[in-house]
Amino acid sequence: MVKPRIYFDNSATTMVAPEVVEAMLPYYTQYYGNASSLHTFGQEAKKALEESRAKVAALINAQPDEIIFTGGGTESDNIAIKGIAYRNRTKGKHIITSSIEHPAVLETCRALEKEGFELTYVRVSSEGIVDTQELERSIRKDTILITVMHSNNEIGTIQPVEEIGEIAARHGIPFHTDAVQSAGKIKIDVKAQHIDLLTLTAHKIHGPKGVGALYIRKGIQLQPIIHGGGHEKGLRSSTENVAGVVGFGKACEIAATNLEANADHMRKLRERAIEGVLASIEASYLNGHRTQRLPNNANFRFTGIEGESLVLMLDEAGFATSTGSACSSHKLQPSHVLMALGLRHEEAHGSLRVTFSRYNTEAEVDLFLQTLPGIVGELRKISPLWNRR
Amino acid sequence: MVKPRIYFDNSATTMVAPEVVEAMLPYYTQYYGNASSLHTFGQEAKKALEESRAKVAALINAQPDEIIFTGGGTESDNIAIKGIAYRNRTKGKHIITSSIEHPAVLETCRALEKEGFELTYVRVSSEGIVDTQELERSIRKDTILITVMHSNNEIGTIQPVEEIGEIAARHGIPFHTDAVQSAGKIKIDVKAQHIDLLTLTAHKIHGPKGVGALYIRKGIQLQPIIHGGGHEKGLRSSTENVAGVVGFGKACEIAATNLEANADHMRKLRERAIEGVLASIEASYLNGHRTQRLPNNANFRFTGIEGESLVLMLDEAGFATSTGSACSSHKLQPSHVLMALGLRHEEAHGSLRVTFSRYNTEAEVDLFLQTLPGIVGELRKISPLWNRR
Amino acid sequence: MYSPVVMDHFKNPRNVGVIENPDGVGTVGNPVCGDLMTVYIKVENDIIVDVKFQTFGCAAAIATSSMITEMAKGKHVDEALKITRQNVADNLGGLPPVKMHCSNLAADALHLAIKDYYKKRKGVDIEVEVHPEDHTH
Amino acid sequence: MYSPVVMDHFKNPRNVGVIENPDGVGTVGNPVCGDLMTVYIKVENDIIVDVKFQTFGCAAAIATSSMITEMAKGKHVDEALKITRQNVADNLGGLPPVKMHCSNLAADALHLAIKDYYKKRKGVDIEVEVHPEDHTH
Ligand SMILES: Cc1ncc(COP(=O)(O)O)c(C=O)c1O
Ligand SMILES: Cc1ncc(COP(=O)(O)O)c(C=O)c1O
Repeated sequence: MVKPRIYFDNSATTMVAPEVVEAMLPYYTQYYGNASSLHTFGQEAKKALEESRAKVAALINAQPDEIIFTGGGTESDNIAIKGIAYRNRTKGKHIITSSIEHPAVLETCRALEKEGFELTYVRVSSEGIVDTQELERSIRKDTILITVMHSNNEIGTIQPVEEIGEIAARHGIPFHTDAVQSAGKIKIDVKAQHIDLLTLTAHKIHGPKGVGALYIRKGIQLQPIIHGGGHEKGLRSSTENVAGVVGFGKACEIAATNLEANADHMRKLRERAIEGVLASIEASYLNGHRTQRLPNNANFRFTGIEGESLVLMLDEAGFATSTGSACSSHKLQPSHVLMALGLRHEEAHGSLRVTFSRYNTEAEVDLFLQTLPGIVGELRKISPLWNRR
Repeated sequence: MVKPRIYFDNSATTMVAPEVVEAMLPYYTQYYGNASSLHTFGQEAKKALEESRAKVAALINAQPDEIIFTGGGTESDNIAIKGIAYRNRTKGKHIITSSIEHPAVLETCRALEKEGFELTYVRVSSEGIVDTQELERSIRKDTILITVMHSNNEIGTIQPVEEIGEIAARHGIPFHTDAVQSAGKIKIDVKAQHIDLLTLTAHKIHGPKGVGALYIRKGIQLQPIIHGGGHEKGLRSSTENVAGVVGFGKACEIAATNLEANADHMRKLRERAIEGVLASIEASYLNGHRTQRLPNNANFRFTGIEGESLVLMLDEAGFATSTGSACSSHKLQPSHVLMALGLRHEEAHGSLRVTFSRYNTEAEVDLFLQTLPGIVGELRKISPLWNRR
Repeated sequence: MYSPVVMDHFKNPRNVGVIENPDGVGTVGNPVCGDLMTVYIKVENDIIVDVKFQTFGCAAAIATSSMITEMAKGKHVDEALKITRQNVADNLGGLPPVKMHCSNLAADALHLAIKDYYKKRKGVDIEVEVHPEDHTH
Repeated sequence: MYSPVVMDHFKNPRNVGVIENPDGVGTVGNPVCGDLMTVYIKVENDIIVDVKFQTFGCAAAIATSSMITEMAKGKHVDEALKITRQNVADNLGGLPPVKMHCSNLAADALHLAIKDYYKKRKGVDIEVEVHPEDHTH
C-alpha cells in the first residue's frame, strides 16, 4: 500500500491555495516593481498592495487604512504589544494577558516584564476559557493594555472576545487580540467585538508564509520597533512584500466568501474525529471545550501515551499531526496551555492535536480512525504508565 | 509605436528570476509544512530551509549556522544594530556609522540616539567614499558598534569595507555592514573583510520580496527585538517563510555562480550609459565615484532639472528609473546622500539613478540614450534655473 | 499617485515661457524643497491677457503652474487674486497630501505677480495671500 | 531530526516488556520532563542474560531504551556499568542536542538496575553513575 500523505496539522500552517499561488505569480516576474517607486512598475505594485489591504480589512470588518502589513503573526503581536507599551510608558506599566497565549504574545510579555512592565496572566477554566471576571478584577489604574487571544492555537478554545472588548472599552484600555487561528474559521468583527488591535497571519488561511497584518483602530498610536524607510505608516519599514501581500489578500477574499460553508465542513470532520476517537480508544479524552472551539480543532490525550511518540508513529502511517503548537515541538517542557487547564505533567505531555482544513475529507478522517487505535495500543504496550495503572 | 517597458531601477528591487520562482513553487502547494513540525511535511520544509541557509552562507563565505533568515534588509539591519546596542548597553553607548547609510540603518541609529546612545556619523568624500581616518579617530573607549554600508544604494559607491573591518578588529569593536546592494554584484567575503554582522535581502538579487538574512559571526551575541517561538536562534521568531527562503537560496546560488560574468555585463551597460549621457547632454554630471562604484549603478544630475519630473517623463517614455532610493520617492527632502557629497539643494533634487540587472541589454541602453536628451531638453525649457544660468 | 489631469498638465504644460516686459512677475519657492516657479503676466484694463510660467520642480509643481496660467488667463486681476491653492488642486482632480503644501505654490506666484503689477503700473502696495512658511525668495 | 537508527529502534523497539522476578530493576525519569523508563535485568553468573524495558517518552527515550537493552544483553554486569549515555547516543547515530540530556536516560536506568542487582543478590551497596539533575524518582 502506498503510504498516504494526509495533512491534519492546519493550525501549524496550511497548504497555499492554488488560486492564491496563481494570484501571486504575476508579481514575481511581471509586476515586480517596488511599491514606493514612482514609475509604472511601482504604481502597479502599489495598486496591488492597496487592493489587498482592502481584502484583508473586509475579512474583519475594518477600514483598509486600519491595516498594516507585517512579516507574520509574531511580528504583528510584537508591534502591537511593544508598540502600546513603549508609547504609554509614562501612563502606566501594567498589562493584562492570559495564561494560554501563543509564545508570540507570551514571550513578548515576558520580555516587557524584564524591562519593568508588570504583567497579569489571567487564568482559564479547566476547559480553557479565560476567566473574564478575574480579568476585570485585575484591571488597575495604570493598566495600559489588555491582550487576549481570539482563539487558542493548541486546544482551539474560542475566547469571550466581545465581552473582553466591552470590559476594555468600559475602562478605556486598548484591547489587542491575536486572531491568527480564528481567521477564516469563525467570524471576526473588530467593531462588534470592540477590538483595537488585531493580529493576522496569511499562512494559517491558505496564504503564503512570511506575511501578516495588524489591524490598528483609527486613533490608536504605537511606537515603532523597526525603523527604516517609513513604510506602512512607519510601523513596518521595508520594501513591501507585494506578491506575498497579494496572496494574503486573495486568501482573505476566499476565506470571507466561503466562511460558513468551510466552517461547516471542518466542523463535520472534527465531530467525526472526536466521536470516533473517544468511542474507539479507552482512556482517551478531549482537551479544551467541547463546543466553544474552532471548527477545525480536535485535541486529545491518551492515558500513558507521550505526544511526540504518537505524532511520529502517525507520521510513519502517513498522517501529519502535532503535539500542540509547532513552536514547542522541539522543546521539553509540557505545553503551558495544557498545564493551565490543570492537567498533570504526564497528561500534558500526552496531547495530540488534529487540525483540519477545507481540503480535508471524511475519507481521510475515517482512515485516521482506522489507524489511530492500533498505534495507541502499540505505544501503551511499551508504556510503564499504562501497564502500572 | 508600442511603449517599451524597460526596467532600469534594479537597486529599488528586481524581477524574480524564473528559476527562482520555479524553485519556490513546490513549497506552496506540495512541501508546505511548518519547518518546526515533527512530521514529514515539517522535515521536508526544514531540509529546504537548511539547504537554503548553506547557499546564502556560500555567497558571502560564511558558515550556514552563522546565517539567520529575516523578513528583509530593514529587519536585518534593525536586529543587528539594536541587538548589539541593547546587549552591550552596560559596556558603552557609542556607535559609529556613516552619513550616507540607508534609512534602515540611519533611522535605527536615530532611534537609538533618542534612547540615549551616542552616534557619530562619519563624513564621506565628495565622491561618496567614507573617510576611514575620521572613522578611526572617532573611536572611543565606549564604542560598541561600527556600522558602515558595503556599498551605497543611491550612488553605488563601494566602501572601503576591508579597511574598516581591520580598524574595527584592531579596536575589538563589532563591525556590521549593510551589503544589500553589493550582493550579487561584487564579491563579499565576511572573513577576508573582517565582518561580524552583515545584512542581505533577497529582492535585490532576483529573489522574492520579504526575505532577508543576517550573518552573525560565531560568538557575537545579540539581544532579540522580536519575541516568540524562538525560531532562528531566538532572534527572529515566526513560522519560517520556507518558499521565500528557498527562493532566496536559489537567487544566491545563481548570483554566486555567475558573479563575474554578470558584473561584467552590467558594467558594460553602465559604461555605455555613463559615456553616452555625459557626451550627449550638456551640463550633465555623474554623482559618486567614477570607478569605485557598483557595476550596475549610474547616478546623474542635470543642471536645472528636478528629479521627480525627469523620472515621470522617462516613465511616460517607457523607462523605469528613480531619483535615488525608492524609499525617499515620496519625500520632499533632498537626498541625504547627495547632500553629504556637498551638492547644493537644487543639485541634490536633480538626481537620476539608473540601475541595471543581468536582464538588461545594450539595446535598452541605446534606446535610453536616444530618449533622454529630448526629455532633459523639454524640462529645461520649463526650468527657470536653466534659463537663468 | 497623480490624477490624470495632473499628468496631462505635467506632460503638456500650457503657457510655458517668459513674457518680455511683463506687467507683473512673481517668483516663489526655494530650491531647498526642490521647487521654484516664476509667473509672468501681461495685463490690459486690469484683465490678464497673457500669462506664462517657468518651473523647476516635481510634476505637481509643474502641473499647478500650468493650471494656474489657464485659470488666470482672461480674468480680472482682482478675480485672479481670489484663486486659492485649493482651487488649483481641485481643478487638477486633487494632489497627493504630501504635495499639497510644498509643491502647490502656483497661486502664490500668481498673487505675487499681480502685487507686482499693482506696484509697477499703479504705484499701489497691496497685500496678497502667500504662504511664507513654505518658501523664501 | 532523528537518525535512521533512532527511528528504527523507535518503530521496532527491542526487548519491550517486564521480567517477572527480575534480578534488578532500575527506574529513571520524571513525568515532568515527559520521560519515564524502567529497565529489568535477569542475571546469571554476573552476566546479563535477559533485559527488558518499558518507557513513556519521546522517540529518543524509546530508542535509547531499546538500544541499551541490546547493548547490555550478554555483558558482564561490571562491563554494563561502563556503558555511558554517550555510547548509547553514538550507537544510535547521534541524538538531537536538545534530547541528549533529558531523554537519554537509558544508561542510568540500566546502572540502577545493576545497583539493585548487587544489593538484592549480593547485599552490596555500589555507587553507580546517574545524572540526578535530570530526573528524580
Ligand atoms: C495564535 C498564534 N499567534 C501567532 C502565531 C505566529 O504567527 P507567525 O508564525 O506567522 O509569526 C501563531 C502561529 O504560529 C499562532 O498560532
Ligand atoms: C542599502 C539598503 N539597505 C537596506 C534596504 C532595505 O531592504 P528591505 O527593503 O528588504 O527591507 C535597502 C533597500 O530597500 C537598501 O538598498
